[in-house]
Amino acid sequence: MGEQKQQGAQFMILTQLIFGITGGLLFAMGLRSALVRESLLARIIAVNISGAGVFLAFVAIAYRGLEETPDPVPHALVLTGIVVAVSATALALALRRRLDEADDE
Amino acid sequence: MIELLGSLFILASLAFFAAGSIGLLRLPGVHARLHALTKADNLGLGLLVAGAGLIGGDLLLALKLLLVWLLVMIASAIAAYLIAGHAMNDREES
Amino acid sequence: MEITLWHLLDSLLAILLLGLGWAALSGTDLKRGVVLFMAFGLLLSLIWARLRAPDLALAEAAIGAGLSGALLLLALRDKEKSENNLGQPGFLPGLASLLLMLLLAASFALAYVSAVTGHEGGRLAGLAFGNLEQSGVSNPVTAVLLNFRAYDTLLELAVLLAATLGILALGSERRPFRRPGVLLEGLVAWISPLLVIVAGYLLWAGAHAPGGAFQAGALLAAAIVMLRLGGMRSDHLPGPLVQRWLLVGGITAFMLTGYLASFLGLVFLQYPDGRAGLLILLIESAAMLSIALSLGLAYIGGRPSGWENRSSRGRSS
Amino acid sequence: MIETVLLTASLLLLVILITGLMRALIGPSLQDRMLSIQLLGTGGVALLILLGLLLDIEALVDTALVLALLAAVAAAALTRREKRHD
Repeated sequence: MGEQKQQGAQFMILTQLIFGITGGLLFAMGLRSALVRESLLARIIAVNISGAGVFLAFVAIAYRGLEETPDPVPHALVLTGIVVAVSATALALALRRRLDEADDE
Repeated sequence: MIELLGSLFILASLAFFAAGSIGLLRLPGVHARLHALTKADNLGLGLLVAGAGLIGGDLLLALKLLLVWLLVMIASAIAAYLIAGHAMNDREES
Repeated sequence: MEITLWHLLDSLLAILLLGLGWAALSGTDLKRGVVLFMAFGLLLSLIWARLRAPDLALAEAAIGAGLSGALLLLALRDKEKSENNLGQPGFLPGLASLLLMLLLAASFALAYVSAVTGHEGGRLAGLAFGNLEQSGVSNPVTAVLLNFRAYDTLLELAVLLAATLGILALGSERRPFRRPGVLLEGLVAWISPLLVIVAGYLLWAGAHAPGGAFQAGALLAAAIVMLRLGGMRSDHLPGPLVQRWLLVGGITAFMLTGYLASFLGLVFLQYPDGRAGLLILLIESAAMLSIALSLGLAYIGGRPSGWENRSSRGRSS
Repeated sequence: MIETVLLTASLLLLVILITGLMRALIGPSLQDRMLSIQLLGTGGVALLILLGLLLDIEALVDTALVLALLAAVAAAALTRREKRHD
């Protein structure tokens, strides 16, 4: 029983690692693009992808295996994070539109 | 037995998804791709829903799955029409 | 370490996500970037499902795969001055940023690996599950959001309101769309009521199953987007005064409940025994409407025309 | 046994979807890319149903429903044109 449980834990950790490291890579990739790209729209997309990477790492940490219920605290954080991210994106897009108008005047 | 039948349905559905996917890649022009895609993925999802309903073995679940399939069918038919119309407009305007 | 079919599926999902992210970030065609970003959001929703986070999968399916894509597609119509120069940075800045990226990813990975493989330590999960019965709801994520960490959610609604105020302050709404064809009109006519029904279902289900104010609000916002796409003008929304109240409704309900608790001699935002479930449902209903209108106004793109007509009428009379 | 079948089916489905997504990468037109997203939407619905059975989470069928609804919203958002000034 104990051995089986340990095997289950290793099984879980590998999944956590796969998605967690993917999250880290996405975070770094997005941040780099947000710094080097010139287009504002491309930067907005980049920041979103970067944020998604952080969310992914959070949810991967909450994962507890195929049959266990995961930790609800990171889930709640990420849920509010998703909504904040989309509203921040909307604000950024509105700012971008206003900037273009200001350039025209 | 029922599980076996369900598995067969699900595996068969994959053939349709594959056909849609390959059609999307190989066929020339938006309109031809559209045809391949909508037919294949609706039939594929139908078979998959049937298989999943059999395996799930729960009437309420099966009804929900049926609802999902109907929705996808109607929505993707309309979406395909909209995309086709949009492609035509582009051609006229350019 | 045993590697199974599950890990194969996980790796495939992860590689596809990385590939889509990379493709969306590279390339000079903004349209391509936006469409690939929509695919990225869709895939993310599948990954939340795989990681047993159905609450997140629901929210991402509505927001990541739908709403933010619609917002970005709309933004593609605005022209941008610097679009010609999307290309690669010079050699030195490019190299420096690449190094920075690798460094960041490596340190992130290091911290992550030690967090996952290291000592378990005290985790909050046990605390959350242990107190679930007193929380008034049986869905643990809803319990965390509206009971254990209600402060966070209150402040989150404040952030949402601040962003909406920013959008409203920046200008008036976008031009409405052309009259739709028969087919799109049909689509709008049956899909918008369906979105509203599913939103109501998710709000109600949120107490005991995945769902809640955030998912329901996003779906209601999608209904507003759909009506807008069908040519709806903003004066078909509730009047300006009602809109203002709906926008602050979520926070107001939250604060009033909090003060009610203080008044009854409890801690701010501590729910009275036995009433938690009802109070949570009330707060969630108000929050759902606030979230829906905020995201809907974001798609409309600024102050609805009704808001301005009202003040100009005052001036002319 | 049934778990292996479902898991293999999910894997194959994912490979099929990745193949279809190549169209989103190469385009060339916006409509071509959007078709690819439509395929990912339908395939995503299918994958959610399979994952719902595998992980025994019934709410994933609700997610599939939401995904189907929002895929239609996205397609409509792409194809609409604004009123023109001229």
